[in-house]
Amino acid sequence: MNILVLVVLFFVISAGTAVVGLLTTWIDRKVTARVQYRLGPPWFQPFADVVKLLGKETIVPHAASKAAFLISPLIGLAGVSLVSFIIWLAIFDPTGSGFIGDLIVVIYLLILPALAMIFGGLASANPLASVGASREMKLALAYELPFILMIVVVLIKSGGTLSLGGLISAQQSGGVYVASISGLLALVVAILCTQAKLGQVPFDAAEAETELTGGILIEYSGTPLAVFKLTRAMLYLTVPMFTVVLLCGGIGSGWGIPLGILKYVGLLVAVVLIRNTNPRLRIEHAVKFFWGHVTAIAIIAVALAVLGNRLGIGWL
Amino acid sequence: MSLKIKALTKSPWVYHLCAGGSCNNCDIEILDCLTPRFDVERFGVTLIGSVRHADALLVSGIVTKKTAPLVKQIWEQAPKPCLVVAIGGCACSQGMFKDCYTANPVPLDELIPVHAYVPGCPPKPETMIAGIVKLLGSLTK
Amino acid sequence: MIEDIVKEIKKAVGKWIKGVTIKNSQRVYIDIDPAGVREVATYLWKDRGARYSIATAIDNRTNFEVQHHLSLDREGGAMVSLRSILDRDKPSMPSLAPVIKASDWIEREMSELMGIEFVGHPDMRRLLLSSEHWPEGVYPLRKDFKA
Amino acid sequence: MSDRRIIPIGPYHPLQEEPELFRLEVDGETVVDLDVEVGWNHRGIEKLCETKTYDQVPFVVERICGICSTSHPLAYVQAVEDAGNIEVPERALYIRTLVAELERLHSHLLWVGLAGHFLGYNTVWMWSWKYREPILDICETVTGNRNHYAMMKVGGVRRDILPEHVDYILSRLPEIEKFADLIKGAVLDDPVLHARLKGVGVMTADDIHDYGAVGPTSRASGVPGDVRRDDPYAAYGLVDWDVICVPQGDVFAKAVVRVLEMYETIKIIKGCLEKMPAGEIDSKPKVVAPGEGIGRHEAPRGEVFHYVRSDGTNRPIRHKIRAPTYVNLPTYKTSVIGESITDATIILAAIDPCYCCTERMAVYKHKGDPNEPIMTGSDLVRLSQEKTARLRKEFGL
Repeated sequence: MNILVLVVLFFVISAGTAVVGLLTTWIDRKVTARVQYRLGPPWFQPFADVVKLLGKETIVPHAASKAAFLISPLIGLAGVSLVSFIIWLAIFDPTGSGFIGDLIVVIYLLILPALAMIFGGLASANPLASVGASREMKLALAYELPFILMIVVVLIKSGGTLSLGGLISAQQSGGVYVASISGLLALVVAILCTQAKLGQVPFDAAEAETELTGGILIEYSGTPLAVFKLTRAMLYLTVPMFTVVLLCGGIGSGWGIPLGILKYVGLLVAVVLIRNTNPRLRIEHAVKFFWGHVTAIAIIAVALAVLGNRLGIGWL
Repeated sequence: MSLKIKALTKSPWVYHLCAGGSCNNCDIEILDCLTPRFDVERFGVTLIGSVRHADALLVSGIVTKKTAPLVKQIWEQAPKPCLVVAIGGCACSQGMFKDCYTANPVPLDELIPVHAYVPGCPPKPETMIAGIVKLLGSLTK
Repeated sequence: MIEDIVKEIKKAVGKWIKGVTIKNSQRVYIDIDPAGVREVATYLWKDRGARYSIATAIDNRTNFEVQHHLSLDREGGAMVSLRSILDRDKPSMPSLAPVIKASDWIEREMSELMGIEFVGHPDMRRLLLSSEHWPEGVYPLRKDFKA
Repeated sequence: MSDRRIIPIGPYHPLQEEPELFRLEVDGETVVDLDVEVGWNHRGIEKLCETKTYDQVPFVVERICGICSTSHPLAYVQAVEDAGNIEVPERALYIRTLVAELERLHSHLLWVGLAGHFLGYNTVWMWSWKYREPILDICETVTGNRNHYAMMKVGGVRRDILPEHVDYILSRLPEIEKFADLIKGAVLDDPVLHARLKGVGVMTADDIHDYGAVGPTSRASGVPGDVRRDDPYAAYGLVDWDVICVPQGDVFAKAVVRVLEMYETIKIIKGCLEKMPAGEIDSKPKVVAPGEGIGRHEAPRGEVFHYVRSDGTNRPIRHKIRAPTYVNLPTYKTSVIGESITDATIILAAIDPCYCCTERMAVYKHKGDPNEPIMTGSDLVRLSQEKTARLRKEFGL
């Protein structure tokens, strides 16, 4: 593949992710509204929101550090775009020869949106945003540990393959990892981390989108706010998709595609359901929750995976 | 009609600002607009908490001497284009509190620009929705 | 019924009482000496268990009048108003706040809006609307106030 | 190590419809002092009323507060009737009671919704406001407006209740009863709410007496004060109902009082519709004789007090207004101090504060210096919601 094709592909895939991501945020809002006896917004609502924000004035607060304030959202967007590009490429072309990125790259890039939010929040020089940023930081520290452990489970199962395409091929030929106890536990961990990475209830202490004030984003307006919203929407698609790749063998091809989409939708439904049936968790409790329960589950999963590998028992 | 305006009419985020002297009824009717019977989220209207995200300020109540500087400051913090809707008789014309000794000598629409008036005491939620729809309609002309 | 209660009140704190008007079975106005307001109110509030409802300050142009309204919730719900007449030039009377916490805010309010001094109030901070718009000595509820 | 900090809430905060400023002084997790600055909403209505005629004043006092918009005019007209010894036809008394109770019903539902929101149950908020609509429909049908009813006038009421209104009211009441059953079952039996609200913000009967607190705030502390029964007016002495009073004094008790009161209110409405006699609705008084009068009404939040002095002209020479929040608000000092900040919001919300009522008069200056905010009102609400979440988890829900 030459560079030009790659660049074009990158933009097409990023745009596609953004569109589908925005649609999924709509599903989320619609489900919430139906639970509350309301009709909810029309399907194009997230698009209208983003386009509208692009046309608004961008205000940089006096006390804010201007460069950091404006660059932060772009860092987040760049991170999530690259991740989605890598993941989609792996899904569509698992055996592709060109090296674009492996598991390690994805893990790093997925931290970028959270970092961007933290920088943005700190740069806006608003006490509320600072509180939000410090919470986001704590939360990121909290969920990264089990998240990495979850990936370790995948690595043990795959025999150390770091290539996403390799993981997909291996699962498509040798059965999905989730069809084992350790894989199932890893999936639970993955869903909870997804919830936190998406900043969804119960782990939305940092942003508190439903809580009206918006925390970190309180000082953002216009285009940078739109970029943050877009980043969030793309994460909505990308993070669950990453889990699908890691544990459920990707989307597949031909007749496998509807099934693959179903996998993603299943994960999304889990996320939306958790969001709608739980009140917000205090940040300390979120940290304790991730370092305690979730990490414990992840460690058990790792142990089982190692045991399964040693003894050659597939279902462990 | 530009895309920018079109998007604005489809996604007006509103910030609710009680200017001070009010009986609170307009404020409650504004909240009522969000609840199941009226559900303005159908039209993309969302009540937001940061004035930086606002496309429209819904102002209720008379401006008192004490709140006048705050009201002006909040208007200045809003990103433009931003619309101001005066909700209820007090915000439109100072209503019956015009002669109060705490009323700001300058009414709301001389303090900050007001783009639409929704009269009523309090205006019914339907009236508010109609007022906002009319205001948005006037943008697209 | 109400006459009996008035009799008992007279017996307990009669030295401060200047006159009694029983308007009907639920409304009694007792004219008292402002100096004794604390004793009379404490008797009603503490010994008889009356609820301190509120106080009203009235500008009669020739003098000021403060009425403390106490509700005899446990004895038929009659409203007893203790009427104190104050000097027009320098209105001042003892504060009830050290005894009855409920009178804290209303005394501050009366002092702010009517310019009546309450001697012995523990927390008489300047509390007119905002000091920017309301200079000392301007009392909006007085009859001679012009906006 | 002392970790003292000041948390300002307001003056503009998205969760409060009105501007007000609280300053919580916090040591670690515990509230050590509290100050409230009101006055943003002060309009000087008492002065304004002195410039209006007796028939104009009800419209002014109606607009003291949008939720107590029948309570103030009702207390006012009673004060004028007391001052001028004006008779009121019996049918008018029943209509007054009916409208006042409809208002109590929608006010309590509003509180249930907001309390649900503070506790992190947004669905409760949406649902209870959904069921508030039938009551507003009834009000609109009967009085012509959803909120400001303009029913009260000196000597009677302005509009009659027509026979078709009676049928309409009776046809809509079951919806509200159904919802009251739902809350009673789902909310009051919820173990999480028990753990969350019981023993929180306790006020003893002595505190109530000290601060002169009224309404559900006092009835939840075992003080059975209710003007409707202590000093019967309108038709409250003529229909059958009970005062709800529970002894615990905590936030949960206040919720219980309000939910159970909804049943009593429905009972009063039905009683009024049943017993309402035919006849005049207005005695059409021509003058108000010189004198002074006191009018009281048990508003949804407690006793509303109006004092009117007449000198025989067509306007009052003094009109004193005291709203229930004015005496309920200072009880924050006993109920919030010493409690955890996670519980502060719900305790503050538990008295169902109504600042527009209070602020027609009161101003409280803060003494704390305006430190930079470390936490905000929304944080407090969040803390409150998080505590619910924690308890839900403990209870395995």
